[in-house]
Amino acid sequence: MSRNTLIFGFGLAVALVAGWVGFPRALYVQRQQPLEFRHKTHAEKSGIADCSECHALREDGAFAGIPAMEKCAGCHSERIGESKAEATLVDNFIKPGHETPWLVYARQPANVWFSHAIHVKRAGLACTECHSTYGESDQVRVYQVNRISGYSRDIWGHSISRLRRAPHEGMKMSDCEDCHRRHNVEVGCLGCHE
Amino acid sequence: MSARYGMVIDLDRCTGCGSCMMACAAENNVPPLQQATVRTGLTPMLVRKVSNGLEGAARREAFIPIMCMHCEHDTPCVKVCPQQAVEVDKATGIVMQMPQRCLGCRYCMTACPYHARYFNWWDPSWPAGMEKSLNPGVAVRMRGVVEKCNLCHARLHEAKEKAAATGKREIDPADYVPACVEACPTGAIRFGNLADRNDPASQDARSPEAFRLLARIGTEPKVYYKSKEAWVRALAESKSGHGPETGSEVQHG
Amino acid sequence: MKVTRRDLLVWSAGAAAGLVVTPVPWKLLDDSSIWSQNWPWIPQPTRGPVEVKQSACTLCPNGCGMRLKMAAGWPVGVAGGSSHPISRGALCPLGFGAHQLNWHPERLRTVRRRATTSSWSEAKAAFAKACSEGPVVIIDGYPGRAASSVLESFNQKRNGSYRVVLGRETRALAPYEAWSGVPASALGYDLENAQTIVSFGAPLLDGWGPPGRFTRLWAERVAGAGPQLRLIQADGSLSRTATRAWRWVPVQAGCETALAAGVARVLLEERLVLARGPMPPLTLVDAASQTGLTTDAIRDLARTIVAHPPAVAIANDDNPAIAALNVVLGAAGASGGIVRRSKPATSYVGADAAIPSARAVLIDSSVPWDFARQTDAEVFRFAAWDGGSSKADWLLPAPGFLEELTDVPTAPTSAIETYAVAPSLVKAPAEVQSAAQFLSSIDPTLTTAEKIIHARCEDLFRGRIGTLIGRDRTSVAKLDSVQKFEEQLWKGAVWVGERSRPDGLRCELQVWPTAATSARPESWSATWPAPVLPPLASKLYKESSLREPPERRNA
Amino acid sequence: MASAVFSDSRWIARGEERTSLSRFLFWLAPWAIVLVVGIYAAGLCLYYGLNQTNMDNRFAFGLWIFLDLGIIALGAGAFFTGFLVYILKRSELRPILNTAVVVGFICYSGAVAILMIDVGQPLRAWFTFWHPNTHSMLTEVTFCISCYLLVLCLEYVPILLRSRQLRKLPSLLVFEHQLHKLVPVLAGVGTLLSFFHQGSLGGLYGVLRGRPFAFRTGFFIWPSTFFLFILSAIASGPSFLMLVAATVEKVTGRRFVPQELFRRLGFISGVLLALYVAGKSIDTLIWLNFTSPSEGFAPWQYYSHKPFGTPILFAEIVLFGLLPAFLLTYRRSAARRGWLLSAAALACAGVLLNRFVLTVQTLAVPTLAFDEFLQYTPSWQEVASFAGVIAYGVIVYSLSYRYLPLFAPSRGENTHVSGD
Repeated sequence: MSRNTLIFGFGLAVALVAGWVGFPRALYVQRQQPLEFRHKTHAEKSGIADCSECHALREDGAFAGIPAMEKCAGCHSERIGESKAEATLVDNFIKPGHETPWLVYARQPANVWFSHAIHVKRAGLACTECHSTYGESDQVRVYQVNRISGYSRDIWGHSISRLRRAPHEGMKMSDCEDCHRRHNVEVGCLGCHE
Repeated sequence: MSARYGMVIDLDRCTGCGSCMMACAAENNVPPLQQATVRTGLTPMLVRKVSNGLEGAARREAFIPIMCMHCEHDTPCVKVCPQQAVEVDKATGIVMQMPQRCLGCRYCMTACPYHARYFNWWDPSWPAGMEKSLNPGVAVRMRGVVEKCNLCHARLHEAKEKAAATGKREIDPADYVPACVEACPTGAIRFGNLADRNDPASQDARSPEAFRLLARIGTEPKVYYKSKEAWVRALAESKSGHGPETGSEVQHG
Repeated sequence: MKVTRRDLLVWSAGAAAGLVVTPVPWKLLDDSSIWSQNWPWIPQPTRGPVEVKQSACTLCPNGCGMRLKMAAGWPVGVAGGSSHPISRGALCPLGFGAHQLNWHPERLRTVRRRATTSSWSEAKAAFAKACSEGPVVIIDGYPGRAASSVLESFNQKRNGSYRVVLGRETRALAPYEAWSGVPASALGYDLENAQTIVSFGAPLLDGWGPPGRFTRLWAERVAGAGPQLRLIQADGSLSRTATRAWRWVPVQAGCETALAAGVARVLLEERLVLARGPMPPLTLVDAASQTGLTTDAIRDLARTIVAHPPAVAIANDDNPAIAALNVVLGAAGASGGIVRRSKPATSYVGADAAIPSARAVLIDSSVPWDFARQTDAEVFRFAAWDGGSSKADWLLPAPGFLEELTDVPTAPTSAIETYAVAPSLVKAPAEVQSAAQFLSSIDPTLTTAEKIIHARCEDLFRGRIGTLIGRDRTSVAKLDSVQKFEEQLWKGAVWVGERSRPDGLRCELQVWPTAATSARPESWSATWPAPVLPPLASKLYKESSLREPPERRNA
Repeated sequence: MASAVFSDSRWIARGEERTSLSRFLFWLAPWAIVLVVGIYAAGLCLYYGLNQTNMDNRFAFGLWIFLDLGIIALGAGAFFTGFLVYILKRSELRPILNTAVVVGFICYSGAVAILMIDVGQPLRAWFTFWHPNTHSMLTEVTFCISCYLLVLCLEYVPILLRSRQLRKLPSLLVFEHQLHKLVPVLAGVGTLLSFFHQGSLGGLYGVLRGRPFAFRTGFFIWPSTFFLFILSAIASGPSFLMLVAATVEKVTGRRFVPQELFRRLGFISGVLLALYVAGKSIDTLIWLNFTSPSEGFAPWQYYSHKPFGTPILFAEIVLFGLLPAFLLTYRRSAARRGWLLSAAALACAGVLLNRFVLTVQTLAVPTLAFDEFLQYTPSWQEVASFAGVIAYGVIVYSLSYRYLPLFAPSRGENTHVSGD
């Protein structure tokens, strides 16, 4: 019997390790951003105080997202630094006029309708409410994509169990619902889906 | 405040041109599948031709646009869906179908007396390159789910966002007009908030010429029809109202 | 130690027990369902800034105002341009799918010489050679455009002939041209002021002139706003227009001529009209027997027609009997009848006249696909889409929907002059070229369509008459520069001339004309000039019983 | 069992004599082929989607739903026999008990399998458990059927464990013993679950306010069809068991079930059937005269469409209802095996017809004034997967019969007692 118990325990242990350690590594693919970008530096050097200076709302309320190339070209039309990233930016993107193929951490699928205008202008949420303090970071994070769903890992959140999540971690529907519940905002399915 | 969006369709003004169907399909990214038939097609807005069953000079015909009636009272489809993929929105009264939640059991289709629900029998597909022309406000439905008229919800989204951007709480009614209403060349479809008694639509809905299909089933549809002709108003009742020879000209099979 | 089968069993039991308390089964369950919500093989709309553009539909000569929703530079939605004075926010059903046409599977993208693939240079060489060897006939389906005058002027130099395929509505006006000398292209129907309209099989509510014009007018009058409009439809079958008409006169198909004659006779005999016209040879009894109506019915009809003047008769084709009825009614050249538009116009030679022996025939993409004339000349056919079974020697890919700058002249049947511009909003495939561009590249001395449009704008601006109707109405006289004028046009505004003078048309008619055979009424899909339907339209025709999908034009 | 390549005698229960393996395989072969074709057809439906079927927007439910309702009704014998034996202590029914469990297991697992093909998005079927809509009859059905299938598995295990080879493992013997203590509890739970989902299956249609042919009023939230379905299911269940047992006896040419037991089953079936017919008739009268006129539907219009004329109603109530009820209960006819079995067959046909009418006619009958009566013929893929399920049933039952002492409960009990 004890032999059985041992073998049983062995199987149990293997499964636990595989499931908690191996599985997350296998599930997510890591991708590098096309450019090295430092929010911090931009805030300090060019004195950009507010997120909306680059991540603006259009007049119809739609969110512009990551600024287009000409915004960057405003300052970076020529190299204004020695870093390798600077060179790539100017030579590979600005000069030939290509948009930078950023990997968007917070990208929701096509069936989700999220209005920044409503959440920022009407509800008055701070950017950090959902995007945490990424605006102050001084390097780009590694982008991780789920092999099966194709979602960015930020949607599920980095804690695989979702049990001990950082306050602004996770952008699943349940997270939206929690926040709506907290602020007792009631929206139907199609309030946030297309 | 909560609205109850609805429509009044003046059948005397419907020429059966089909603009509403086209506008609806284009707005809602309905795939132009060639395999589909009259029985397996996707027509969230469907104009049907009806007649008074007589021949010769006495014959009369009319056209009835059929779409989701957005039933108000124990909405058949909402009640039967096992996993809450359908719901009546409290704020708008719109019966919402959520393709991403739907498991495709089609129970709601058997529940709907108006046959206003459609199943995606095929994977959606477009001729090469045509996906560029898809409406960005509407997600494409995948194979194996049920869909129906959501009252051009993408347009409601835009209206809401616009309102928020301009610091208003309520949307401007002019910003939210469903595609079929906008497309109708004769203005036969009147869209509005039925809860607001001053709204032209709700006034129309209360006119003696107004009627609703199968109203006696008691689901309180929010799509009204109106006609001056008695035989057209008689279509509100089931077949027992008049002879079984009255029927749409659909050739099935 | 020896591993037995039982050990394996126990081990896997343990593993299974362990797995349940790891994220593996639960996360996989969640991710697989999410995967099923975003299947990679299902196309997704493009993300990008959305903007709205005002323009005009250039697919047929009605030139309805259009509002386009553009995303990331591509048209993603079409609606009627509500400010357009003629189409008034309406489009034909097919127009709502126009933005998808450019990706139609039948889109022409390569030059084709009979069955084989060829090139523009070869096509040019062949056409240039043809021009040098003999006369050339150029056929246009949408006269009055800047592009049309490019085609025309190319021919004038080479004394070739310029022929036009006229729409049903314009053909119906041909008899008046014969009797008055006023070009049919300058005539229109003053429906807005008519009180009684008797249509002889013309599908007034089903594809007659700009869709919005009559349907909107009819709808308003039916709703009771303004005086009641009486629409009488004489039709062989219960057509769509007949179902909605104030009165349907079921006549045997193709005997509109007899009915018109009968009505005219009653009007004249009973002195129901002031205007004098020739007495039709046909007796009332014969008219009755031919139409299958009783003499009383015809009498009653005649009286009903004049009961609410002004009344106008509308033919479905160039049937002179119905034109003659209008002369009798005094509707030719009267308010609420047929009127002459302000601007002077040229008269066109219809392409249905036999094509003179020519070395080459160039057919513009605006000519309906099924237009075919027996000729031994070398045929150069421009088209954006391949309608199949083409007899042309050359099939030349033309720009599709909104892929080239075009101007939009007055719509047929319109009572007032209008002018609009449809800039190229959609990126055209590299391979396409319009007939006008093709000719200019052969004869560089030709003024390009763009220059002509500019010149026309200047004329209109200098003319100082009319109004620009865009978001708001501004009279041309108030504009201070032609640039402003053009700028507005490019933004989708429409120039509208002054109201037409009713007395501009006088018809001399001594004897009752002998009638041609009448054509069957056509509907949207039949008058649709593109050889293919928007894929959505063919889908909906198939999945609804709304109407029979037209042959050969399925997507 | 796959290990039995040449001779499987060591797998056959002691004291049981079974035909030669070759003959057994010969019997299985055709069913296996049907099963394979069925699996292929099902694969097509899963891979290409439901366009492989002939269902359409009007006939959103087709052959498969009819199959589900049908076999679940016939499978009711399982819980009902369990109920009679363990709760009502009618131990004379024991000989049929194992068969009842196996049949039940087959019916329910088959139904669930078909359902997984029938839904357009099987990968999301679990949403019903995660976001259940408690007002939906289908939610109730889903929950009860999946739970009851679990119960049936648990009831099937002890039978399985009495396989000659498995009995060699002492630990399993202990396990089986424990399970056996559990069986009465399982029977109770099973009865409760079955009661609800059999009812909900009827409710499924009864609540369709938008389909006046199916819509019924009832007590509280339950339309009358809720109770009629339970009745008809427990009425036909025993009859179906009789048919199965009789077929086995015919095929094997041996007798396991005492004639007395047949007669008792028949009697139970007959009495319940009579009750059902009475209920059904009253319900029909109420529906035709009150429920559906109040919704603006005249009774004649339901039956004005061939082939769904009044004869079907007659068949349902008299031919497949009263008649078998009489034959099953009347002692002279019940004494004759032939009469008894044909009556049982009629009863089963009756419940199938009822399910067919409710699933198909409901959708075929027009609702709108300008609707037309539609017809639907299943595609070969639908038929094949349907046949596949039946083949699956035959195969599973044959294997269970061959390798497990199905009809030897008493001996089973004894050996069991000696086991501890």
